Amino acid sequence: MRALTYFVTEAAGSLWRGRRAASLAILTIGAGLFVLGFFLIVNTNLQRLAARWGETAEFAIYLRDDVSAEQVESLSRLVHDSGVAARVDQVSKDQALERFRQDFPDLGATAERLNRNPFPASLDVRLRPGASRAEEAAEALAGTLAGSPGVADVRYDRRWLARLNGVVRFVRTVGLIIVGMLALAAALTVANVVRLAAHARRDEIEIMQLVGAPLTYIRGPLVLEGVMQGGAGAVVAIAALGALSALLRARYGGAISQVLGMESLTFLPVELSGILLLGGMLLGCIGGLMVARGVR
Amino acid sequence: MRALTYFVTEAAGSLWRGRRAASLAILTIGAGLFVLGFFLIVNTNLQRLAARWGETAEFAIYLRDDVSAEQVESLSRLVHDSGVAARVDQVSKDQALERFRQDFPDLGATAERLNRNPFPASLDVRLRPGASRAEEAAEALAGTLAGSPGVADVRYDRRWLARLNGVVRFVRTVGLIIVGMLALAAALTVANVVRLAAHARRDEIEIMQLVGAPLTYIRGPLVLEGVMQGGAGAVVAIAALGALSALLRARYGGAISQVLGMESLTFLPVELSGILLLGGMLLGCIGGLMVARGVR
Amino acid sequence: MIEARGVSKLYGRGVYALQDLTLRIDKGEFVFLTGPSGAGKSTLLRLLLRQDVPSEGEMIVGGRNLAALTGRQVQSYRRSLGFVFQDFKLLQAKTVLENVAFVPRVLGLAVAQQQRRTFQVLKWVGLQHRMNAYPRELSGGEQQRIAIARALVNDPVIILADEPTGNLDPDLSLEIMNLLREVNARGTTVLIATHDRELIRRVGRRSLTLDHGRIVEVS
Amino acid sequence: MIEARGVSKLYGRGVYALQDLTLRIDKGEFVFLTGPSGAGKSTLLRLLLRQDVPSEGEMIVGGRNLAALTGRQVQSYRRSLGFVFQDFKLLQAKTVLENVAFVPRVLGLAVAQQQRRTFQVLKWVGLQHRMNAYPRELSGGEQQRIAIARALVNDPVIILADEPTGNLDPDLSLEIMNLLREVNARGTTVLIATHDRELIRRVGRRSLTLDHGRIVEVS
Ligand SMILES: Nc1ncnc2c1ncn2[C@@H]1O[C@H](COP(=O)(O)OP(=O)(O)OP(=O)(O)O)[C@@H](O)[C@H]1O
Ligand SMILES: Nc1ncnc2c1ncn2[C@@H]1O[C@H](COP(=O)(O)OP(=O)(O)OP(=O)(O)O)[C@@H](O)[C@H]1O
Ligand SMILES: [Mg+2]
Ligand SMILES: [Mg+2]
Repeated sequence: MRALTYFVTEAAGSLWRGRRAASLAILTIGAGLFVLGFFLIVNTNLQRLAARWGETAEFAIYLRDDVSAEQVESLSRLVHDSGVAARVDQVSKDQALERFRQDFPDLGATAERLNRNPFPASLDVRLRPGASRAEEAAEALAGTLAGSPGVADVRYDRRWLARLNGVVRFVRTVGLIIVGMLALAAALTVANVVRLAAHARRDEIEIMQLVGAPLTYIRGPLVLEGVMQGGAGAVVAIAALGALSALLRARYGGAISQVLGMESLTFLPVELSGILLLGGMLLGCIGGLMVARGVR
Repeated sequence: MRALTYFVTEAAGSLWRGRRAASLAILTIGAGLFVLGFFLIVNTNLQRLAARWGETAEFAIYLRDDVSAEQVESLSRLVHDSGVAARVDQVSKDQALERFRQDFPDLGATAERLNRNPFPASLDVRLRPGASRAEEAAEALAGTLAGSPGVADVRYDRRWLARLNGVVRFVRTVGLIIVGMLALAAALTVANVVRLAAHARRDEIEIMQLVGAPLTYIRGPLVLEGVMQGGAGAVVAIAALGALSALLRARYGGAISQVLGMESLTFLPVELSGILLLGGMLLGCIGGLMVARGVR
Repeated sequence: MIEARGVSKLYGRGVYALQDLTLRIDKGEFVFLTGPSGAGKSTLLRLLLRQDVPSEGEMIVGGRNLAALTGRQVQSYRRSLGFVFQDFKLLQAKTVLENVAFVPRVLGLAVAQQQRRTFQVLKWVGLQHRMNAYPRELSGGEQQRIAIARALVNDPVIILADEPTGNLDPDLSLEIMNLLREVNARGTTVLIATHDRELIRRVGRRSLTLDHGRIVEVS
Repeated sequence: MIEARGVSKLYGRGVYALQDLTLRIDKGEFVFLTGPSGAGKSTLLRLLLRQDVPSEGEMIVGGRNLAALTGRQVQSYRRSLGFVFQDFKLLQAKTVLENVAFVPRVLGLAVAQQQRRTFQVLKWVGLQHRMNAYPRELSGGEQQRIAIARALVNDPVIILADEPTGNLDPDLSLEIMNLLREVNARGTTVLIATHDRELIRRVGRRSLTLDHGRIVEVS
């Protein structure tokens, strides 16, 4: 207990005495962790985005104008049985026209002037998200359907999905590298900073050694100082991320959601804050230990 | 000249004496600049990717089976006149079937069994990349075409394009924030490190002041030390980026290009190396100046 | 209490700081160590603090061979010593009070005990009125007295002092010596390195004169 | 050369380190400053080095009021001084040679000149054989001589020395004094703060005795 009190007061006192250096340090760590956290948020959102887009990937079966109700029925059953579909919507010629009017409101007049409805009826299939081997199954289905009676054309967003998956894979790889490097940089920064603190206290450490102070008393405050700085840096990062999130949500939240088709972007989940805080303290601890180990 | 020699030997000597701290510092700066550079590379490639994908965005006009040659001709002219098209390819029903066979080779058998060709002929329009207001113009064209005689359906990758543009905008914003924070973190790191150096030399600085050494002699080595560390950090970052690029190119170059549809990914352009090197030295200089200014 | 048996200390390139030194100081003695600059006084004290070990021979303190102590034993051994450094080694960032209280503090003593001892020794050296000053706000002599106070604060069994009056005027030097004699009268062994022959004469205790690492005179 | 006119130096809370001090030291003089610990000797020297300015009164050196100097003028003024600090202020990371050569180096002298002077002063203080050692490898007295050598290396107009013989034995102290007398004989003004009354008696020059910030005796 007495030792702990000593550690805490010493570490806090040392931080206070070197408050300029310490704030610089905390800011540095904060900046590093901010970027880390920011990247994690972006990554999470990109992954969610990719998942969403994957869900909304469509598989449209355009029907001939002369299709019969039974043909539609059997096509529908075919799709259901294939297991790749989450939902099948039947879109009539009129609904297709209406949809066009909504999608291109400026062209409403043009649509009015049409002497006959040029849009085909269709079955819009929403693919089941994450079904295993969904891509291959969808391809097979597309082939079967294309040859079925009553079908004018099959459209499948295949190229886009492949690209999307490519991007997600790319971002994930990149993310791992960036996160790793940032964690390294943050640890090095903390080590640097604690080193600075140890350097500032080397006279103290020398005297402690010469009067026979226990090693724990020498090393404890150094490690704790690292932990405190790392924690403070994390708090700075979390606060900055929170502020940025609030700002982005307020300014662009609606627009982004619309454009990207996500109802809610994740900004700063509690778990991330916890991870950042613990991570910062862990980094600080590592940095502190690195320096403390040098003190024999 | 004498002063310069003094600066260089002092700064180099100081770095050598504190080589453990200096290497830690250089590594930290290197890690920061590495992430910065890495991010810039990723950003560049994403932007290029977006541009490419924008180019390959398609606009397909499906033709009714009973379309006449004159109608095709006038549709083609309409597209050309709109100015949004880079190229228009005419695809006959047979070519469409052939394309299906190629896209879905596993389904070749199915296609063989078709009693009649279900695929419509089409005009495939490749949009002109970067045409101003291309999106609106393409929409207007889509409206016009949809009502023209002989057209069964108009397909326009509108949703995907909007999404793509959204992603690119998002990445660019994120990129600016990340780059800014990383630059800040790197500058703080350098300042920290130079501060450490200044701290280690405070006795020296005190004596210099007490014997009446010119201010330039006191500050010069500090600034130069910052510049040297920043430069060394940049070199580390560039080397790491180079190594990573070589690795990625060798391992995944082909695969990524295929998936993302880019012939060549940009890895480490010379300009970026130059920017990183100059940036590192500038950051070091700023850090050094921050500390040197504190020396009255 | 303190015994050196054929102790030599060799620094690189054949520089002998101590050469085949044999001496014996009994418990409760008060001994001066003198000799010209570079004679090896500080080196001998450094060996006694176990900052270094002899190149040859043995240093025995309280029956234990210092060279054979483990890290933990060195710590507990040092806790039984009070040391006044030739260059004071005061902490510039701490006040006088904190400097002195630092020792009982890092040795994990109870707070009440820390304070009692600290005030006591500050009063002994006559600096309780400057206890909230920082070392750089003190004159050289005042700093020296703080260094002495710090060596006394932990109630050591042995006091080793390297030039404890180098920055003090003759009157103050004698005062400090009287203080150390008092401490000595209560059973603490005292070993003081000094150039001040006048002081040795006035205090009138046993003195060992070193030169070139050898004892050249005992009086 | 050096003139103090009604100089007082007040540190916080009404502590007068110097009080209405008036003195005059002519060019080429050799003067001792003495007095008990805390009398204000170091404070007076610090004012002369222009590390600080008087709270009241004026310090005039070479006809210039030190308090009125600009930053650049302070630099050039200090270049004309040689100072021996009570706590040496040697650079631990540099060798003896580098420590001494540091001064001409940072003042931008030519390399040949740096080396010539450095070797010369190291020989004067009798430490040329230790020139590649680091300060921590030197005894206290050896470090003190390095500090003196550094003060002499720049051929100063005035030498200010704070307790330059505190760590030296009487013989060596006298040697150093003889060296400073030599330097003084070539026209350099010398002002030395010391407790060592015996030394002052032996050197036999003018001495000013301070106590509680006032001159109490001139002899
Ligand atoms: N770490 C070291 N490395 C090399 N030589 C050293 C070291 N420490 C001391 N010496 C040398 O050993 C000799 C004795 O040094 P010591 O410090 O014991 O002398 P001293 O009697 O205390 O002298 P002083 O009265 O001047 O303090 C000196 O010549 C010194 O230069
Ligand atoms: N920066 C400061 N702040 C407050 N008080 C100070 C400061 N510097 C010196 N003093 C006080 O002023 C008085 C004179 O100090 P000074 O260092 O001039 O004494 P001195 O004559 O050199 O003594 P010594 O012989 O012990 O070195 C002392 O009481 C000291 O505590
Ligand atoms: Mg000594
Ligand atoms: Mg003094």
